Amino acid sequence: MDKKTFKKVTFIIWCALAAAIILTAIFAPVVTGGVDPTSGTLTDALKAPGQGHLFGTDKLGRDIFTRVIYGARTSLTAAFSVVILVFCVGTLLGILAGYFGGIVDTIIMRIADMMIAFPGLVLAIAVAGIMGASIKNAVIAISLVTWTKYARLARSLVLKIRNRDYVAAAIVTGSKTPYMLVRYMLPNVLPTMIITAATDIGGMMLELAGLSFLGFGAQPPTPEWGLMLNEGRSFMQAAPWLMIYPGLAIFIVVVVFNLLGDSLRDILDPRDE
Amino acid sequence: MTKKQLGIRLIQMVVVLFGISFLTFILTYLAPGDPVQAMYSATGIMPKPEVLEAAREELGLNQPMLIQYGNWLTACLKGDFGTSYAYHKPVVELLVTRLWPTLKLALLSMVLMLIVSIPFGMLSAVYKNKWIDYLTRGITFFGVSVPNFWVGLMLMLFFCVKLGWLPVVSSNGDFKSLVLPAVTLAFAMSAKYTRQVRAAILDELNQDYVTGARARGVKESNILWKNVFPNSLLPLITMFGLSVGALLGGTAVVEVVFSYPGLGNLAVSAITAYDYPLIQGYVLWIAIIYMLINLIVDLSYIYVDPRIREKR
Amino acid sequence: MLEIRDVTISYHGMPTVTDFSLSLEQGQIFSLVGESGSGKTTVIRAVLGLLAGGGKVTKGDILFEGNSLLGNTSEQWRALRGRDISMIFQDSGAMMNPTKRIGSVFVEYIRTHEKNISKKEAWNKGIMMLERMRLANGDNIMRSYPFQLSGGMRQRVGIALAMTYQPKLLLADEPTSALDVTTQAQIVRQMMELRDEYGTSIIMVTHNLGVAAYMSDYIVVMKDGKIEDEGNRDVMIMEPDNSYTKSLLAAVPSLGGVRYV
Amino acid sequence: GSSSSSGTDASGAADSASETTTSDDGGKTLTFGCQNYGAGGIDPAVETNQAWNCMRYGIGQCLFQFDDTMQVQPWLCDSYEVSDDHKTWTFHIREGVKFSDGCDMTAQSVADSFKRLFTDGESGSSAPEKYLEKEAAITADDAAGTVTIVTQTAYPDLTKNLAYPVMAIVDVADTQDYAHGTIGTGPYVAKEYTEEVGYTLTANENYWDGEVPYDSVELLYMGDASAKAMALKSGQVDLVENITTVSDLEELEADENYTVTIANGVRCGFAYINQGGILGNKDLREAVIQAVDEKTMCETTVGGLYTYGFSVLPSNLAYNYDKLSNPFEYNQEEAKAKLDAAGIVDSDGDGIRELDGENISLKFITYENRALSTFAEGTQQLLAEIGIGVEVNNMDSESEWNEMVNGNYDLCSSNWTTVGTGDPTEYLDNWYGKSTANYCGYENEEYDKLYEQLLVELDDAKRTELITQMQQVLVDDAAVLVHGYYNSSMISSKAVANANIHTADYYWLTTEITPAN
Amino acid sequence: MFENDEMILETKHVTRKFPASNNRTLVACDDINLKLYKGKTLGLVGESGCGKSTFMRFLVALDKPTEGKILYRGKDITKMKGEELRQNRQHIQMVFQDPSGSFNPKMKIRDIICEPLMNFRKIKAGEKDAVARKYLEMVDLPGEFANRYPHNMSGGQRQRVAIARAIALEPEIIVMDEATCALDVSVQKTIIELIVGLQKKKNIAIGFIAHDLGLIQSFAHQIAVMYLGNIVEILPGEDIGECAKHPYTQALIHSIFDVKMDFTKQIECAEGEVPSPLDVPVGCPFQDRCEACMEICSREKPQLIPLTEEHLVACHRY
Ligand SMILES: Nc1ncnc2c1ncn2[C@@H]1O[C@H](COP(=O)(O)OP(=O)(O)OP(=O)(O)O)[C@@H](O)[C@H]1O
Ligand SMILES: Nc1ncnc2c1ncn2[C@@H]1O[C@H](COP(=O)(O)OP(=O)(O)OP(=O)(O)O)[C@@H](O)[C@H]1O
Ligand SMILES: [Mg+2]
Ligand SMILES: [Mg+2]
Repeated sequence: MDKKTFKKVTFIIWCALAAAIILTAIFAPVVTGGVDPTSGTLTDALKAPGQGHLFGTDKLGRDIFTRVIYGARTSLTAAFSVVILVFCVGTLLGILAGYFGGIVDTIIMRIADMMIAFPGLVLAIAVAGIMGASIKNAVIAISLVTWTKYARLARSLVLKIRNRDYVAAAIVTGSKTPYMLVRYMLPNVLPTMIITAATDIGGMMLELAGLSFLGFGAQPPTPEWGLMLNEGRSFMQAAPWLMIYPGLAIFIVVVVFNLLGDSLRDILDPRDE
Repeated sequence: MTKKQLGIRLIQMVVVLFGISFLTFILTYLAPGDPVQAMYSATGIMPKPEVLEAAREELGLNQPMLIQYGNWLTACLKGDFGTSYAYHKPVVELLVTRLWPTLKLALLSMVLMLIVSIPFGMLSAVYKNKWIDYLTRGITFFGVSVPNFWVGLMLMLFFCVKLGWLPVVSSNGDFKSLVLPAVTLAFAMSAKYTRQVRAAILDELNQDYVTGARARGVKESNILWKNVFPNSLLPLITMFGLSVGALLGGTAVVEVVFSYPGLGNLAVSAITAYDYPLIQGYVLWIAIIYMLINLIVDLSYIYVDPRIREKR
Repeated sequence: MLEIRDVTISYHGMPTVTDFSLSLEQGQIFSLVGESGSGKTTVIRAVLGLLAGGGKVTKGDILFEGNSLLGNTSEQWRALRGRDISMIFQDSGAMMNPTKRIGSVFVEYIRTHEKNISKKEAWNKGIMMLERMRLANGDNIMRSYPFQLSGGMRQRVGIALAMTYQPKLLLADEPTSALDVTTQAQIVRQMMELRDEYGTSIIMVTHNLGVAAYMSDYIVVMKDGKIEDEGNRDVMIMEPDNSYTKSLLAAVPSLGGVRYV
Repeated sequence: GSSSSSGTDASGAADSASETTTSDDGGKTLTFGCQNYGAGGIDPAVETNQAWNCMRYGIGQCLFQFDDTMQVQPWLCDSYEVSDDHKTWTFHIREGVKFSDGCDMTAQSVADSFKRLFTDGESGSSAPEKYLEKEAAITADDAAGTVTIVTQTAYPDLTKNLAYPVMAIVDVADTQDYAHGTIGTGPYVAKEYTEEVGYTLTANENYWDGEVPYDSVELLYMGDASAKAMALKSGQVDLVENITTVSDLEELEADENYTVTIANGVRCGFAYINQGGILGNKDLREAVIQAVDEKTMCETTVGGLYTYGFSVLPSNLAYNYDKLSNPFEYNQEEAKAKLDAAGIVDSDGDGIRELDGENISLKFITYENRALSTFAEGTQQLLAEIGIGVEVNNMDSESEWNEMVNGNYDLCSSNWTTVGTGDPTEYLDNWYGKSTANYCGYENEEYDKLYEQLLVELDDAKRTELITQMQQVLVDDAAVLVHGYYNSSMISSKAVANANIHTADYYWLTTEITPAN
Repeated sequence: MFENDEMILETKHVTRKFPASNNRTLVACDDINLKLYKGKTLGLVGESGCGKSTFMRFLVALDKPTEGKILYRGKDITKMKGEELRQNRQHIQMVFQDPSGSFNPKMKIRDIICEPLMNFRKIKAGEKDAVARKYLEMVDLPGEFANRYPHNMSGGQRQRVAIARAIALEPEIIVMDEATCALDVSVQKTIIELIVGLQKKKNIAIGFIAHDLGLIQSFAHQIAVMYLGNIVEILPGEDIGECAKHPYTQALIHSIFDVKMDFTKQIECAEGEVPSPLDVPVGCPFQDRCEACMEICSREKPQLIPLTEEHLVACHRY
């Protein structure tokens, strides 16, 4: 197997795994056999894994397996929302800043500077603190900081080609500005941005879990991994399964998406052209 | 960097800080809840409407938003960030007492991170696609894929509870209590940074001057240590500066896990208590620290890199 | 002195240069010409054992003063490179650490080959070399960074570096193609003086036929990784019989030559 | 290991090894992990929590104290007289008591301390007037060593009120920093305070009642119960209060290296029901109470940390719990039927019932202590089963209090000492229509009438009768969501002896607690 | 000059200044007055960094001069904006130096060639293939190339595509910035032949930049020699070897390596280096390297003066 096919095969494998995760999340009710993640029998509290509860139960007798599976929904939805949001906003602003330069660039980049001077979590905490803790606000908060990264990246990619001859050629041949942005700048930045986005899904998931862990993200009884870890923390020793399974879930999902991003880079990397 | 550039840079910083202050102000201004009410109810009973009104009058909270912002800003410039609702103390005083523990934590974890990531990043780059590279990359992968609070808790379980070597609650902030939070923070960061070090060294190893040095017969070890490594420090310094932001944010989680008495912990409790002046103060402080560090990084970059320093 | 015997060079198993042979005597100047991608750089890099990513000599042998270079240990290579065989590049400036002063590059280089020399002595030796290459104000140059020098100066510093140990063989990979015509003339003149003064043999890679013709004793024309034509300069230029060589020569624009309008 | 019930001596002390923590300078040091209440302040005047801190940390003391049967015993006062109309009280101040700064505690300083409450504590939650009316005339006679208090209303037993932590005697003449440096007469002195970290307490050199067992106490705040357990196990602290994770507590009880003492619950865990909100609807309220399986929660979910009961007063107190009837026993089917009957139904099919066309979403505010948030989440889960939405808002105790005061809730977790003054009067004030402490907006004429009678009734038997009736009113009105009665605990390592939890949860650091050797 | 020919573009006192560090200014073009005639080629030679590209980019409005006017058929294109400018681009096209860098790597040759036509809605999407084939054949490439990507072609082929793109709009002027310098000599020759052929057929005016005097004199009608932002000599293309007067032009001529030269004769070359464009000396810009430098040269900047009608030189010796 030569290098290229090897890369493709690994990419397909990670894609399949990612798809499996996403499908699990979408078909959570099927996977868990219709168990409600937010209800349980109080008398079944803290049952160890086994005995009808694959991953055991938590303090309110809820099935951990069900909650972990449903947790994928919450985590993935939130992480994807962040990534899609920052991807769109960041790419757009970055391209505008890079292409037009001058005052547009200055304004956008100064705002970006401002946002980047807020360490991500700090702003997230501030937003959560002010607008109230919820997964939606956590998404907004993280997006508020993260778009700068995409804007900077898109801008730098645009700047790289902005002065290329082929861009000048396109202008000289009478291309209109929107056409330039869509046909030249966008395709140029997209691969790198997509790679970054794919890699970031894992990172965003970790950040969101961190916020939920602090109590600024998802609120009970939402099945969310960070929150579940927080709940399990009190039972760290007596009922370790409360921490092990959500932790494992985060780990697996983050690993899969990170590797997906990496192998996407391998096959998409513009440097190889 | 000439004095003029430095001046421009400082002005930019001020503009950005100005923006940040405005943003924090707006955020808290828009926040639900009435600060006066919050201030009073913190003491336990509901004051009469006249009292509230009088207090609003006194605090200037009846005025238009921009004037309020102006007042707040002038006070800030004078070093008065207001009084914490929850602690009934000047915000500055609270922040000052928490600053050093957080800096200590941040510094130690940075040192740990550097100690780990630079050698491993270099090994990984020099022995690219050898077993040591795969091993290092595997471990760093693990490092970036587990939540740091989870790592913290596991470390706590093992080193504090099982072995009893270190304190569970790091609230007194001595060295022993610093170790685990720092290790936890350093864990994920080292993983990230090792990858960056590897990339930077590889980048540098692909430069033409390496071929040049080889053509001159210069020893590989000299090429690596005297040329490639110092040069790859330049991009690494920048990344380092940027990672300080993540670090300052990351401290919050770890501080909470270990009950470490730092700024992050303070901020988290300020938020649960809707303590707006404290939140504002915290955000502004972190922004200032972050920007100062990045200014220093830029300055050092400019100092270290002759291409920028000596450009005529 | 240098003999390349039937060498095939491959990148990742793909033969790029095939059956290349060449034999060079003391004090000779050879030129390798041919269109880009024909394998010129590959050949001279192979001589110095510096083939880039995945390049390997898969057949034949390269002998330098009777000894095969292919089996050299890295120790032996180091002793050879920069001492008996030196190389200059298209942009010598890029071949120096951009964050080090020229002086440091010199000192590092000299101390690599002469273990017992002090920094000061190495520095002075560097100045001496620069001045021998007619670079006035050597001390000043030693204190500069590569990016502070103009292209021509950098190229001359590159030559000075390469000539420090009066190597028997100098490999030059398009040393003038990044330069302006006036500077190119200066560098060419200087390289020719090297042979006259030190008896250095030179292999020169260029795609400027004019330069090749002017400088060299012997010209090798390459095409698609093979030698297409070779011969003494005068034969090659005046009475070529290879059609490819002829077409190359015809294509060189010259003053007072063909006019299309 | 050993565990023991309230008051009785912890046998663990006997078998615990001879390990005394000594600090660097050779003195004995105790490390104590506890929850941070009232933002760490120790000023009895401003906030109830701070008053408790002051007493729990062994800094302040009152004229009287409660024993483990909640009977009043003399403390800083050695004898007293009361007039027949219960309006003139004369207290003889114990001689030889000194404040920790070395000043004598005189009758005058006691009087000043009381008077300060009314000036400094005016706007705070301490509400000193709950224990002693503002109009009372307080006079001191230093020569006789007496303080005389003349009240306008008759107090059944003022000594109980004066035993309440808010009434701690502090050195008004010399205290500079009430927030963190209140000077009292207790065995320990607040030396150093670090925000969110805790206190360094040192022995009071001038302590009047024998020797202080520890030279210093490191008091460390630990918010989270499992952190307390881990800190104890790791040896970081020797003593902690109230570990509220059952699993941890059970494990520690089983471990011979630790001593666990548990007090009979006089605390009641319950949720205020905000009458001003949607729960003003009585049918809904009843259904809510009926749908929540408090018994299982007490016994299983919080693992016996609470004793189940449906009235606001604990079943083990002498207030006729047995004679009360509970019309709203746990029964989800009945609850559903009741809602259906009241027209509170889920008409849009989203699984949540509507009231006045809007989905019911109760705001349940709670805080992470004594398993209260677990009750909240359990309630949320159980109410979901009958189609009532609950949004649980978990905050710190400060904010929760603020939200409660602002009336910004439907259900609000609380955990009260029911007989704070040896008597539930003050506690029952929470539902008295005219009370400033009535944060739930509950109003019931009958209840108010009974309460007003209680305030002036001096006869014990009649008082009990009134209290019984009042309990039944609250139960019938579905006025409170009672979880159960909390059993406080104190857990120590073998380095510490006699670390008992007292029934009245005001006394944590006492001179009883000594090094094991 | 070229009386019979129609002048279509004229630059008047075009100057371009770039702000540089330390409050200095870099004068990339200094008071340049040149004319382009219908169907004729203007060659611009000079050393690297002397301002050739900067000047040529003005003609296609990729940049604007800080001073001066550029009149295309009487209209000042430096004043044009927006749609007017875009419409004007139909008349002036450009071919870039690097054949690998002047195409969007993600576009097929067909789309590249048709892009200008599509931009001005001259053809419909359905006609693309036929049009692309037509133009490919015009530059001697097989029509099948329309389906290729630029990276599947050699440098010479790409440069042909670039020319095809430039002529697609039937412009009056094409600017070529070192359009052949990245190519091998044999390829260069065919490209030049192609250009000349097209010029004759379509009567296009060409502005051509080159380093190589030998190359430029082979097809330029008029040659302008530039040094440090200044035009030092303008002369007819034919007999540059004989009639070049300016010492810099002569130095350029002498530095040329040629296969027909006398190999025994030492090559002559101007000593020294081109000064940095930031430190252009007062007076004649070439004074430092000039063997015939006079006292006046360091004081006064020589103006372009006509020697003959078609030959102007800026040197105090004339
Ligand atoms: N590192 C490498 N890996 C794979 N192929 C290579 C590598 N370096 C060069 N080649 C290929 O080998 C061939 C010869 O390249 P080489 O650089 O020797 O040509 P050249 O004659 O020097 O060309 P130029 O005039 O452009 O410098 C080219 O086709 C090139 O693509
Ligand atoms: N955007 C710019 N900002 C600052 N300086 C510039 C800019 N563009 C060009 N210059 C400077 O203007 C001078 C002329 O540049 P130009 O590209 O026109 O030279 P050139 O004659 O085309 O050189 P070459 O033959 O290398 O292409 C150079 O010194 C260059 O550094
Ligand atoms: Mg080459
Ligand atoms: Mg140019």
